Amino acid sequence: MTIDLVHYLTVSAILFTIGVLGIFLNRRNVIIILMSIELILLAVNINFVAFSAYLHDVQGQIMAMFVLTVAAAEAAVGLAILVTFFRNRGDIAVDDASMMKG
Amino acid sequence: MLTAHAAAEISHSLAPAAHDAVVGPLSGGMATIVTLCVFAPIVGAMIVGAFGRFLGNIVSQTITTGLLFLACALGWYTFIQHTWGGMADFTVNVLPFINIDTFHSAWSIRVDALSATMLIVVTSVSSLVHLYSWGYMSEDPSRPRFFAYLSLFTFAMLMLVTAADFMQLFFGWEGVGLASYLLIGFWYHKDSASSAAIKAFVVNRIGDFGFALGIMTVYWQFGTINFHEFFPLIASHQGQTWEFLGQTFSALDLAAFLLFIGAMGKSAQFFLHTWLPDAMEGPTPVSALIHAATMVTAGVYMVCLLSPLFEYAPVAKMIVAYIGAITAIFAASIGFTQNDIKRVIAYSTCSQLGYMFFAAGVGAYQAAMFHLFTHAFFKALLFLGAGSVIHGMHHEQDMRKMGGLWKYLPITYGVMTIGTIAITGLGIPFTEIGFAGFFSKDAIIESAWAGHNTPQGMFAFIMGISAALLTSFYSWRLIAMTFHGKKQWEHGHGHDDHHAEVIDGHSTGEPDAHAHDDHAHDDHGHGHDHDHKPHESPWVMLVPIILLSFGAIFAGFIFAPYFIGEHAHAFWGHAIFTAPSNEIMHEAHHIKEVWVKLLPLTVTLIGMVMAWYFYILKPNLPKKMAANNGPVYTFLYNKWFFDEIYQATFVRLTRFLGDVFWKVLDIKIIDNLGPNGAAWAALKSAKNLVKTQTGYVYHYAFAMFLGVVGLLTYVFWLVH
Amino acid sequence: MIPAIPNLLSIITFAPLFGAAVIGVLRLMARKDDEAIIAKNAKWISLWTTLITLALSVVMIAGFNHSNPGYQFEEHYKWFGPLSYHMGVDGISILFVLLTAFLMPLCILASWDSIKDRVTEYMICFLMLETLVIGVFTSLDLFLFYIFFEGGLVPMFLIIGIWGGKDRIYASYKFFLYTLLGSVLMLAAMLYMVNIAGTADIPLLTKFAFAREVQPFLWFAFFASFAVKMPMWPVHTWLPDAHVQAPTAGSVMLAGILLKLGGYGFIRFNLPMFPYASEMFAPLVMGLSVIAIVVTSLIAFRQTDIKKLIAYSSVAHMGFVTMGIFAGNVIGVQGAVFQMISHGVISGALFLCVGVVYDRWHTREIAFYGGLTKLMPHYAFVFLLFTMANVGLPGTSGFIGEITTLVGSYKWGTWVAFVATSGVIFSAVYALTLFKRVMFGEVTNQDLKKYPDLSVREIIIFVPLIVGTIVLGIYPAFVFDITTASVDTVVATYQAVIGG
Amino acid sequence: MDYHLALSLALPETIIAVSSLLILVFGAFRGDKGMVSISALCGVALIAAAFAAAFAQPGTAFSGAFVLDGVAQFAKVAIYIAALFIIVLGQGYFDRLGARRFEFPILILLATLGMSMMVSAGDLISLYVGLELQSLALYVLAAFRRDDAKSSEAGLKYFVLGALSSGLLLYGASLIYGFAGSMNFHAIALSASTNLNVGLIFGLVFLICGLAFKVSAAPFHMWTPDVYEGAPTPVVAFFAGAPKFAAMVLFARVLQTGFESQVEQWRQVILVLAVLSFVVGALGGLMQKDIKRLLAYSSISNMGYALLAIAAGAVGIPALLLFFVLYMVDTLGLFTVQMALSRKGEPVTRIDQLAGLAKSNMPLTVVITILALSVLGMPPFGGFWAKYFVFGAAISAGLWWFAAAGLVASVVAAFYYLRIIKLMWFDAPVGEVDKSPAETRWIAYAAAAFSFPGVIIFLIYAYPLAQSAAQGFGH
Amino acid sequence: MNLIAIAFYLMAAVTLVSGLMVITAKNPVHSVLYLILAFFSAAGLFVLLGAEFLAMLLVVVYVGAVAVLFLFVVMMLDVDFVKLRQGFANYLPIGIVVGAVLMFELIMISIAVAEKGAAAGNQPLVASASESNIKMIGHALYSTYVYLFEAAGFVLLVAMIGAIVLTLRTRPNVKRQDIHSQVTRRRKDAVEIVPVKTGEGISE
Repeated sequence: MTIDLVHYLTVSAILFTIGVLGIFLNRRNVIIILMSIELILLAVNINFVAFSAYLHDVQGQIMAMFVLTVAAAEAAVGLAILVTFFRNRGDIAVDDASMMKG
Repeated sequence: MLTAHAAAEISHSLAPAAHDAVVGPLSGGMATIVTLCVFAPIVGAMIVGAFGRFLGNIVSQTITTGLLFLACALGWYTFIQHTWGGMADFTVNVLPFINIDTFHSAWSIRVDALSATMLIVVTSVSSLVHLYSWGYMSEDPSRPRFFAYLSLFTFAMLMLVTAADFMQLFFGWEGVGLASYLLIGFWYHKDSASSAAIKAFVVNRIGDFGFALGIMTVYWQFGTINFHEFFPLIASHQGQTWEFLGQTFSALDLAAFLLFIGAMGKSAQFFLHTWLPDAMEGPTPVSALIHAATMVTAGVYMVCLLSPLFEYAPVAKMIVAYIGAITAIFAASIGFTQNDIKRVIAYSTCSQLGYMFFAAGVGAYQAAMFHLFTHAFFKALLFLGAGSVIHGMHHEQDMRKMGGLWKYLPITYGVMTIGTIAITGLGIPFTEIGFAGFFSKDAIIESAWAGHNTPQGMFAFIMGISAALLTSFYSWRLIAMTFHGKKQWEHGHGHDDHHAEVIDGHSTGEPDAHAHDDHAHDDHGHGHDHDHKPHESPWVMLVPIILLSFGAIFAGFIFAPYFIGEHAHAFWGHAIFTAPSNEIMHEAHHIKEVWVKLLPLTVTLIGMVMAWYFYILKPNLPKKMAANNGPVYTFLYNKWFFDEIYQATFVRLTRFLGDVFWKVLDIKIIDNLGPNGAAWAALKSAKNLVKTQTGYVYHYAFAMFLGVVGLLTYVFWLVH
Repeated sequence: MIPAIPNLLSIITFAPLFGAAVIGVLRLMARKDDEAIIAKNAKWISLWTTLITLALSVVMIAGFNHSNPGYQFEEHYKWFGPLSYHMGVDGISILFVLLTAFLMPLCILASWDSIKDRVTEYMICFLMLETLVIGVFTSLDLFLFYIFFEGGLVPMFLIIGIWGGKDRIYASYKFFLYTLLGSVLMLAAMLYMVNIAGTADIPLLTKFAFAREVQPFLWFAFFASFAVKMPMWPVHTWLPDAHVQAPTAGSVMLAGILLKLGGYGFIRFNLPMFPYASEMFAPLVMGLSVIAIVVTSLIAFRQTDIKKLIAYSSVAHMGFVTMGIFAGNVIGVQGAVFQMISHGVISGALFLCVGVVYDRWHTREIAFYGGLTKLMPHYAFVFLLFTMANVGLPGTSGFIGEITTLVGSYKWGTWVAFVATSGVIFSAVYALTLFKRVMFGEVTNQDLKKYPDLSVREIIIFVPLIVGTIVLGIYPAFVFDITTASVDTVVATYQAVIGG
Repeated sequence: MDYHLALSLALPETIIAVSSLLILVFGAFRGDKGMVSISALCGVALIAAAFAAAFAQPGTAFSGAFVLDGVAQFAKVAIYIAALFIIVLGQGYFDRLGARRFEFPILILLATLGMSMMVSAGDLISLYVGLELQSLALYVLAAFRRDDAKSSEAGLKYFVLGALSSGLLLYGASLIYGFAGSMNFHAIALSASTNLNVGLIFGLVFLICGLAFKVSAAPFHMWTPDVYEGAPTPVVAFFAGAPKFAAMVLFARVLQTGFESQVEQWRQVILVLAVLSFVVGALGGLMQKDIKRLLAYSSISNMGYALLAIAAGAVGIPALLLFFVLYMVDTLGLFTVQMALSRKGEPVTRIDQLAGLAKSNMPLTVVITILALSVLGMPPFGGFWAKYFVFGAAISAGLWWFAAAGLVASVVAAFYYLRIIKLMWFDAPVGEVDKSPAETRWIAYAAAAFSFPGVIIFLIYAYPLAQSAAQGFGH
Repeated sequence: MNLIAIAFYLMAAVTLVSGLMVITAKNPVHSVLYLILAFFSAAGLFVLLGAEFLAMLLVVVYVGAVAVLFLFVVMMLDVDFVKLRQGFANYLPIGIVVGAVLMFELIMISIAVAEKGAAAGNQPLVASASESNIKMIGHALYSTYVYLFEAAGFVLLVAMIGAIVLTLRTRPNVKRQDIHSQVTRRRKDAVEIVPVKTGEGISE
């Protein structure tokens, strides 16, 4: 059997779903949530690369590269925000009496 | 049956009416005179109304009374010119009123036989009542107001009778209603007076409701509300139908009937009569002027004025006859159980109005107008006489507490007797000798007989005769109870007074006019002291009564030829229209049955004898009957329970509906479903919505996630 | 000959705003401790501003050509897109301008002593309100109209909310949101019209024939707005609340002018622009009108609060207006216009009457009063006169409005005329009952003896109203002469389209 | 590739990029003390960029990744001016807080750069990069008061959800790319018009979801109230206007350029979002006690209105442009007023603290009244015209019922604006307010004066401008 | 089943399982490690698709930088991880349901795109004889996409500034070594010679 586009896309779809689930199943741990985001971006990247390969087009890979770049930047900023959050709250649980709601 | 050709002929014969001279108010001659006559009272009313406080009582009274006498003189001059001076009918156009599309109305003064007659009736009675009030109201602190109201009323009444179109007629119609309201409620501190005033106004409004609808019906049928334009069109509308409230009616009948409802209200006819007895809460001069002589006859006047319409509206005419006849007997039946002197006369008025209506209903408009004319004199006389009695008795109105007054009030006694003779219609049959009522009332009864081949004619005749019996009985009963018999007023006055009020269920006594003014009270200082004897009224009151008694004696004799006699055709001219088929007046003159001519006198005499028997010979008999409270007596005494029934139905229903519409419909349903409900729903959903805003990131993410899935599913569904 | 003043309409419209601006600037420049002087100045400036506006309106009326059915004193400047600054008056609107200008000085006078708190703001609100209301009647651009129409809500909201009674908050919210809800639908319709017709010019839109199938929607959207404003049953419940809570002058403006915006809108928009829909919905309007006339009259009968009673009676009287308009014949529409003018004077006067006693005893409970005739005879006369006018007694302007609308409606349907005419009975019932309970009877409440009869200021307020009521009642041609040409055009357009 | 042309087209971006680098270096040396001059420099850069944008010639550069057309020019000028005000406000705000940070204006500048890229995006890559550039700067700005727990919580929430939305957007982008075989909008349009497929539309839905988050359209709005409440006020003032404008233009561009042939499909999606937004915005605001949260809901409902303009298609574009300009002025004004108000040094944050303001500070009360009436949509204030344009567009596109629904929702929303007015005018004062800082005062006055009467003049010029700017948009 | 298929399945399975472990692991440190594993295997997938450069980039950037950053933060923050696990199961059922729907839809779309899209029927371009993957990317990146490349630089700049702004703090109370001042310290800065009179001491 041959591996074709659908296979890659399916992997990506599952990975994407896992990433999304990770965000709201890990209701308290922000770090896992950040990692879930990375998973989502990874899933997207698989999509882009797969399409790029099957379309014989470099745009997808360029896009994937930018996604990687941005993902790295996001990770940096996200962790930075997390650190300030931790400093202010002494905890990273996001559901401990959220200060803002309603 | 009228053929089209005949109809055209008639309309042609009526056509001159449309070509009546129309002149400006200041064009000199008669035009200026009638203008002055009509507007003199309002000038007085305005001056006194606005500045009465500064002018003082005497000046105020002089101004209004003087102007009224001026009006009276001018009114008589006009009438004389019209009747004997060969003056043609004309209309004075004073000012345009409403001009929309074809809806044209003007402030104008229509002068013809009808209005000329009414002019003298109104101005004469009014000026005499003005004069009378000098004495009667002499202790009242707000006399300027009273005289202003009286003059205002007179003006409104004159506007009514001289109207050349329905709008002005309506203006006068409601204007007299206003004056009536004001005058009935003149002693505003008395709850019963203000209630009676409201009742009068509201019941009249019910009549006006029909009247207004009638005017609209006329307007949309004929495209005009001007009498001169409207009358010639009527014949050609014969047999046409008109949609009203989803039903199809004969057009002319419908219009006439609706207009007649107005007349019913104003003239206190059966169903809408309840306000009139209560209106006796007003000062007695008011009762004389408004509720006897003038305003209440406006309905009759209108029916006569609209004779061109009623002539072609057989059904409406029939209804008029029935209602009139029923009222005549009904009011008379109540009249002979009442103890309040004014109420007795009030029911008598009601009954007499019934006469006039059934006369008009059978087609004898001239007779109706004639009775109106004579009735004005003798009924005003009776009321003013009663006022004199009341004045003399220190505002006692219960006849059971009078008796034997003839010695103390001889002049009053005399004129009251004249009035009673006049109303009962004593005279010598087959001659031209008799009191006023003799001519007019007999003419009515005879015309009813003339129409006896129709059911309503027969009915009216029987009712008229029966009512004549009752009229005679209660009128003489009044005289007997008041002036003859034992003096009932010398002992236990105060105590009985109180007792009587309880029995009567009404506050019978006119209040002390001065009771609410401490200053005046001190002046007069006698109140209800029982040792104080009744006294004859001052001359200022007696003169008008005496003058009126001349009217009561001679009005019939003098004017019968013009109103109903040989000069009738020339006298009325185009003012009253009788269809060619209507031979009632003619037939009434040529009644062959002698018994018909004798019957009214006979029943009158019977009634007189009965009254004499019961109230002078056996005065205890009626008391026993009253004490027995027999069903008939109770029924009559309580005025057929009309007030109670209306109270229990309409009044309560109005209150109930008002409450339901307000508290249930408006507050509970509309508000709670509408604005409050919407606000509640918005806040409730807002609360729930805000609950989803938990502040937890994963909830938010989940919401987004749901959003994505939802939108995807939606699109999936859209695409497929 | 009166010289023609250029841009007279704009001057009339914005003169009060200018006055408000002057007061505002004075207020901003003043020190805190000058409060009393500022307040005094504000009153005088307002009075003069409104009087000048009135004078200018009179000048305008004097220069108005009665026989011209079109718009006069027009001003037309392009704004942006399809919108323009287009002002003008015809025989219908000019009267409302005059009415507004006429009532305004009276409102200022009525508030002279009774408003003690935040006088400058109060006066500014009233002057703004005057500009906005006059603007409604003078604007000939759809959105200019809408600006003025909606804008009027704000000062009124403030007037009720700041200077109102106990439940002023509820009342002001209800007033604002209710009317806003009505008018947003109108906004939607206006947007549609501009989009379809490519212009927001009212005269042009009147000539534009909207497709039959959209007319019902457009009609209904406009109806929603105007019906709330009128107010028609069953969207009237804001009115009693607003009236009861509003200060006297606020009630006068509300009843005297603001309610008329709805009727004016019907005549200006619904009838000529959507004739098919008007004909189609006429039964609905007629039904609601007669329900209003009867039901609210009965409700008025049961009220214990004077103002509420008069407010309900206003609803009933407005029922005559809608009935007259949708009768769709000349007499009905003429009558409706007249009824609005007349009701403006009468209800304004009645609310001022309530204000007189409220200023003295600070209660509007009917039961509190009784026997005032003895204590305040002048007041009794005034109150009686306006009660009678309210009842529609011939000789007062109230009668003309009622009878003409009734006559008009009779043509449309006898049932309508029948039920509506019965309203005259009920109006007598509630009005006279009110009069009796307040004015008649013995004085049982000793508090009532504390205050004197009408002051000179109050008499000055009432005299013009009395004159207006009587003159219009006896010589309604003052109004009809002016409206005839315009109303004929409106009705002719309508009749031509529906083929009646 | 003609770099000369490309750079002339991208001159505003170039100006901002280069100046941000230079200013950053300058700031690195001067430190926080030099913040005033840094702010001034950033302002100058923005003004220069605005002029460059206003007078640039339309065209396409960088292989279609960069599009400069009328809409982009219009939006850029508006965004730059908005950013300018934010820098001024932020300067004073952080000054008074004693937390001067020279990075603030630079981050604003960089975010503006991102928005610039967004409005000029011609393909999915520049869309994404521009969006992320903007978003990252905004994440940081939201958490900018790092010692404030609320601020960092706001930053965290915004970041997490923003990243998730980026993921959604990217997933959509990948599907579109995979389906159409190109990232360029025109190429996508070509492919979409010939080959309609559910895959493409699903991709579009993901993309829409991602963008909807940026404009805070329901149900992707949940972050908005929390972030508005927590983030520093000048930052929120920025959030509320410029980025949403940029995202909205992007929205319009993607849909109009790339998916014009699928208008029936995406219109449905947009309408769902729009209706949800104005319903949520209207209802949610009813329960709010915090001024900024209230404004958050207000912005949600306003985004619903803007989405109506998007759904209207080509006719909605000028409406969208005008809507945003008018809306940005109102929100800027309202947030400025919030900054202007304090009692005894404590900022006024709750609505009920506004009670009786009419007695203590009349000018600001009038300003708030005008602005509140304006966002309420009361004519003739600016906000009314904003609604006039979008609803007009919606109606001319045949979206009758949605326009009507939006208008009804605006009545519900009116309730909470009225509450502000009511509190200020009707209620008893709760104490004196401090004198407000000069710059906030003047900006507030300016905003109110623009809202009325300025808008009357403004529209005479802006309306034809917006019309011509939107000419040929998406082609 | 060819080698590529085996490789694909292996790596796909590892990617998915480790992805799942990332979100379910009890200890965040383990999560990070699983994340690294996921990236590694995803890089393998990239290689299968002929994107060698991206595969390298993934490993270098993610494993080398991002994952390590995560690890660093996890270690740095003193967090009670057990507590953080609480409530995981609360949303599991609904999460799984909605997740399943999403996954189903995504797969459906994927199939639709693959079958109807522009790439339908294509074979992956694994290795180009003319141009290596890295060369191809480089060529495109520095010519066609130079604008975006620059922009990406700004993205990173923002991230840098952001990270610094948020986390760097100068604590006034903490003593720091200032080499410049140490080096430039002169005698007169440190020592003061005070003439002291005998028997009086220093009054200060």
